[in-house]
Amino acid sequence: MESIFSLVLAKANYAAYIILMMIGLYAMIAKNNLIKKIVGMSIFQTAVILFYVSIGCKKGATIPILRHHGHPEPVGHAAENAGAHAMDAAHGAEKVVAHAVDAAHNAVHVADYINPLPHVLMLTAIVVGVATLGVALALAIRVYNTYGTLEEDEINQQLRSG
Amino acid sequence: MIWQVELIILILIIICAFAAIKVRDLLSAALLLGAYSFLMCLAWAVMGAVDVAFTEATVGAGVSTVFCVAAVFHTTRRTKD
Amino acid sequence: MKILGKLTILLCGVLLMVFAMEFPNWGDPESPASTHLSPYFIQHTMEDTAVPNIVTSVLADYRGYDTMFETTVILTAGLACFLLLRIERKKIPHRYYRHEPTGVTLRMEGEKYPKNSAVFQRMDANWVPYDFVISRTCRLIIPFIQIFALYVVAHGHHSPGGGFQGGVIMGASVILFAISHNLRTSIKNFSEKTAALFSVTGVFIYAGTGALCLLFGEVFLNYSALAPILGGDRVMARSHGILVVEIGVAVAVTAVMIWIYYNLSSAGKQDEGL
Amino acid sequence: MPMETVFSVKPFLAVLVSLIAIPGIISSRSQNIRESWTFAAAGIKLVLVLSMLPLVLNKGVVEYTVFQVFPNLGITFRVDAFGMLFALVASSLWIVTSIYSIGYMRSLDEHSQTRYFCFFAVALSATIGVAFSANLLTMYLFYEMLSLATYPLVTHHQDKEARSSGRKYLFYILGGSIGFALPAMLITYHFTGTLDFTGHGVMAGHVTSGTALVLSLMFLFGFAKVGIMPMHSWLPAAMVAPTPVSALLHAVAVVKVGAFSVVRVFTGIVGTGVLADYNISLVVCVIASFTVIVASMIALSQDELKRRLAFSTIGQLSYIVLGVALLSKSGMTGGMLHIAMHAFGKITLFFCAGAIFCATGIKYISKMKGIGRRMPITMTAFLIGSLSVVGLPPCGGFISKWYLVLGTIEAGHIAFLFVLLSSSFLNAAYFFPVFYNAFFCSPEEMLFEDKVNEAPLWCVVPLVITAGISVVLFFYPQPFLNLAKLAVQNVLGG
Amino acid sequence: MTRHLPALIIVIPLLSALVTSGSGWFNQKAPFRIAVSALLLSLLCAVLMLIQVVTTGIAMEYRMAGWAGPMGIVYVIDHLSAIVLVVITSVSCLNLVAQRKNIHAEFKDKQGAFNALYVLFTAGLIGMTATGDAFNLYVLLEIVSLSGYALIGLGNTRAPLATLNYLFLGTIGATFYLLGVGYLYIATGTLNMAELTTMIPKLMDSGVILFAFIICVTGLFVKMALFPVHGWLPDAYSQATPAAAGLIAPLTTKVTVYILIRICMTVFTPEYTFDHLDISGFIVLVAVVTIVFGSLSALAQKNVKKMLTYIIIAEVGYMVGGFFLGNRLGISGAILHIINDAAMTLALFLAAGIFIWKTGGESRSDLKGLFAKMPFTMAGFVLAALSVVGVPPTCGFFSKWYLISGGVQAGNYLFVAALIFSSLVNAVLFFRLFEIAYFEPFGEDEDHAHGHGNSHGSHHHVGALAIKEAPLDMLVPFLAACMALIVLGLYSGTIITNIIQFAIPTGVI
Repeated sequence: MESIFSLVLAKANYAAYIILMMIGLYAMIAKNNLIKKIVGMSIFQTAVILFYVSIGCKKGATIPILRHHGHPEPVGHAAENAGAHAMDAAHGAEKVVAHAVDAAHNAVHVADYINPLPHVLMLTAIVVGVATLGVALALAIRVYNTYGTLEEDEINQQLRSG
Repeated sequence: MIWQVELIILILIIICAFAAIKVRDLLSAALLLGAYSFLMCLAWAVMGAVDVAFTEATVGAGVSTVFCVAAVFHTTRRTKD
Repeated sequence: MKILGKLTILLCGVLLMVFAMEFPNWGDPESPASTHLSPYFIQHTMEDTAVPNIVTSVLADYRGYDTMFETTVILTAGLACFLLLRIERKKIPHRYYRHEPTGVTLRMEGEKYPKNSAVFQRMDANWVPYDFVISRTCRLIIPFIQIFALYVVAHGHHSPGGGFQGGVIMGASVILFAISHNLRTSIKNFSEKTAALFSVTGVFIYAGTGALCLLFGEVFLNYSALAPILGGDRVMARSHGILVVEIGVAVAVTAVMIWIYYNLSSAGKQDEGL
Repeated sequence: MPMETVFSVKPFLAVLVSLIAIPGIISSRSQNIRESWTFAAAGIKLVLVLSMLPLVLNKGVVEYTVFQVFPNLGITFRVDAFGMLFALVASSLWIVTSIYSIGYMRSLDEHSQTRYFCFFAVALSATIGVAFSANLLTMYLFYEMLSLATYPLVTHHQDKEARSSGRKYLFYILGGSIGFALPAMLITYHFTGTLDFTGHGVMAGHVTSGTALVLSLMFLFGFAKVGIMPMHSWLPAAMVAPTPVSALLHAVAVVKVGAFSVVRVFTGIVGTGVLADYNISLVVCVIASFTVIVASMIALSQDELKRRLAFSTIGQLSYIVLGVALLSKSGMTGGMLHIAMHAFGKITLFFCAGAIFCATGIKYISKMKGIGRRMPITMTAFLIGSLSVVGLPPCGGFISKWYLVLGTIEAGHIAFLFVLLSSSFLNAAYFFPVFYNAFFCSPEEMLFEDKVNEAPLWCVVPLVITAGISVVLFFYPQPFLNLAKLAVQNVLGG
Repeated sequence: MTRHLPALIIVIPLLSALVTSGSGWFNQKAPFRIAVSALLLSLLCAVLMLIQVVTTGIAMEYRMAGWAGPMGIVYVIDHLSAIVLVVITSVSCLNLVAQRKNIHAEFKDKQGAFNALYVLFTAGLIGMTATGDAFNLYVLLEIVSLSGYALIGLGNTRAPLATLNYLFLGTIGATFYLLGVGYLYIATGTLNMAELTTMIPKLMDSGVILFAFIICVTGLFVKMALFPVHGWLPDAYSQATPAAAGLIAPLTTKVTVYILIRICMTVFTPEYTFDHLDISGFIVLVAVVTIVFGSLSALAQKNVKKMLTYIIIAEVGYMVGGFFLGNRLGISGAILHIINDAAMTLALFLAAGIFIWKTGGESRSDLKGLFAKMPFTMAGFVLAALSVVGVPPTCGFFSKWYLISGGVQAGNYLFVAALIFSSLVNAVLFFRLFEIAYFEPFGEDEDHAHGHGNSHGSHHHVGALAIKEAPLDMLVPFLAACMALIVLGLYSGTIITNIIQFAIPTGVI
């Protein structure tokens, strides 16, 4: 019981995103009304965002904003290093390890904070979503102005007959 | 991250999404999409993605819904499915 | 089509589910996503950029290039809506005017319309009487919304938020104004041309900041090159640079949201709207 | 085999010269200037070709690579004996045909003459290109160029008939080259890694017998210009073209390019060894013989003079293929020589047909009664031309046919000897009625209401020249014979 | 300066798009000029980078914002992307110059927005080509898509509906790609293509990676209109205005194929794509179906532009099939065909643009008598058509050569047969057009209303006798594009040995 429960919990987000995605996809493929399709598209995109956000989750961690007081202390040290990072951080993975030791006194524990990268990516995705939505609605309005309807079958009928 | 809350929100999200594509009124669909977005934003806030949640709250639940309503206003509310 | 759609989604869904079983558990701190790249950001954001909000620092600095194009995406959407919808003001067959003193609504046809005067006031075709509560409340809260928007932009370094969210809130405040009053009043205050130019300016602030770094001899978008003009050391210059581009994002997003709304809500006529 | 290889831009220039003339042709304001461009190009081309002749006769080759499009394969020109033979025929006949074209086109007042001369020049470029190409790719390039350049010439009249003929023409030619020749070429390249023409072919040791057979047949049918049955029916259809086009292109350039390509591929790519070892030559011989006989029989039944000539051409082309496929020394010499001999004979015949049409407007043999009395020069030339085609002395055709006959005996395939002989009888049979009608029937009143005389001078001179050359070639075949022998030497060795 | 070229090539168009868009509110002539000069500068950058990459033989790397490797976004200009960049910028530039009159006629007072979107579209393509970051690719893909929707949606009255369908499928494709990137991220924790290359071999057996591959590739297939998901392309492209079609048709599918190649070779490594997964045969089969389907559908079209769009679909089949043959010849052919097909399609669509400009119709019968009226245009059109058919020395022949050789080497004779079949069908298609243009006299029937509801553009229609050659600023770029077909053909050997050869990992034989 316990294991099934934890399994469901462990994968619940993924299941939810798949269901949502399929709802959106279904609406885009099978719905007849253009606005409905657009709604489906929005759901579809948001589902992927849910997926990404779920990737970023980390048990026992908090939001990705550092707890701090005033200015960062090791500024001087960092200032020297900032350029260096930029130049030779190609071996990012090794550096991370090196810095993990190095930065112990920084009191920033990786385990304390949620992975911020997916969040950043998803900000972009949300914006892309609203941009697409805007363009899609603009097109839908134009379609309506031309055919006087938003139902695809009626439009096709008009196209066939005229 | 309280998993009970999250689970409930996820279920509500799915219900909203389902309703949004099932309801036979486009204005309702637009508003349900807004509700969906807002619930989604709650879910993300619970998961700790505060920035994403903030953005979704303003963009998804706010402006997107207004756009949808504006488009429905200029076309029609009627739909067959 | 429906059956095809159902089949497709069933297939896709099952496939996705099967592969989802291989994922690391939800919230697993040991998953590659949590152990490979993100620790770097978490640990170094302070020393690299002096921005405690990791999302902001990654968004506007580490992956600032992405964000520039994200802003461009929004601008593209604005341009697209404009191009697709905007039509020349055609002759409108009839207009409605309200005779203020008597409250009588007149339908006028033909070419000549009374100029907006104190006596005759233009009304939208599907006009609903102003709800006093709504219009006054909106008037009242819009300034607060806008101040909040500014706060969100400015405080993005330390709390959730940033140029994007702030910009959308700012844009939403104008949209709220347009809804609570009417589109024409809003356009009178914030014209379409202004919106277009502001949206361009916003992206230009972002890309221009990046290009400025080129002029200072550093790579594109490396704000630390701007230390001489932004003040502070190279780390603080990054922090300030982030603020500058966030402002650019905010300006662009505000203007584009308004622009898109103008076009969508009036179907491109920019005359009578929602 | 000592061979001197000279690297020179000459072959490329020879190809290019008529292309360079095109802007001149297009921009010319008057007809005379336009035609002088054509003549200038033709003259320069002939001079360029001739200037390489001594070297080639001394067993040398001229090479030039224009573009290296693939690592070991480029657009390369290479002049050897066989190519020289063909180029010589084509470039010398261009001048004659140009003269004839002027007479024909002007007297019939054809439209779009500028276009006509342009594409004529392109076609010639392509022909020389095929003759001088050093590898299959270059040859394919110019082959396609020729197919496309001749389309506007074939359909010059732009009427319904021209349209359907043009369609047929493209269907066979392009269909063959894209559908068969191109894949065959690629498969060859895949197996052998080269497409250069060599003396002994490149396939030996790389392919199995089945593949070799399939590839050979793909080449044979793919180069549909050679008109091997069943890929022949474009040729009679293409006779809708103005006569000079039919003359140069369908008696000389196009069809001979087909024959040349097939011979080149058989000797240079497939290789005589492979042809002999896998018995491919026998299959090809049988197909060619079939074409020879059937085409001659069909020719008998044609009433339109040009169509009859067309079927005659189909039969004669197969002689060339047959001769080469016999793989005996004399047979090959005969086959290669036939390219030249038949060209001069057949072009005379076409010129005559055109001259008759020009002067009287008659196309059908049955209506040519008594025409020999009105147009004695033309019909005498026709007699010489047909003697050459039938293969009787004192005409050049006799020499090539002689070698062919020798070849069958040398190869020990007596059956093909009978094919040749019976075909010769058939040839005689289908030319005989023309003379009979022309010289021995009294003219019908209806047809010669107006005074009908010889065609214009511009038309008559060329046909006299080519008829004369046909006769001269009987007595002095050395230039072509030597080239053919050299070419055979290259292929068979010794 | 050379160091900054990878940034400049995209920053210049981006900034100038902004200026263009702004200047459109003040002046209707400035936008065009700014756009052209920006694209020219971009082209210059691309050429310089190509030269640099070819001479040094080392890929250029540019760290955006100064952050290296997986932390930041890195632009990588290697042989493959350098050549594709040159193609993109030159096609875009040439088309814009050629379409000046069309743009002026169609978008009188929206010059700024149109030109800005045009340049943004190009910038997006440039970015997609140059980027070394899987997510950055998605963002740029969306810029390209959104500006593409706008450009296409501006066409005739049917265009919005076609575009909306394109938008739905395009969004599905892009979102699938995004999802695939997410799967990659979940399995590896990175988004950097170079780092993914090193990590994937360790995870070859992972189902997540497998699914990431499937879903990425599926998304790209939707975007490039491979057979079962091709439906959006013909409608969208044929309804677009000539100016937009001339940009989008040559570039979008080609760049998407480039992305496919990049993803399969750089991210998933050839060992994974060809050896580990046993799907090459299946995808080649799909490509074969695409080729056959595209060719046959093109046969059924009366509308010239629509016919061209089906040819594009067939060509996509060429490239995808050639790539998934998995040998050096096939991949070389696919890459070469990206370049050649861009040039061919550009030439064809420019020709279509000229026809529409001059005759006002886009049906087959509108071509009547054009050989006599516009000999130069038709000569160019013939050249472009021959290139599509695959006649030497035009470039189409050489890429087809490599593709067929690849097919022969892989023993996939079905693919070879499909290519040959498609060449033959293309020959039929174009000669059918030539017949009409050559044999049927001009203006036999005067009404151009051929019942396909094409009202747009008919105002250009002028009297039958007035039609002569197209205006020079349309004709010259068009003929330049046609000459490029021959030049590309003749120098294809150089392109292969100096550029494409280095673009294919040495592991592939």
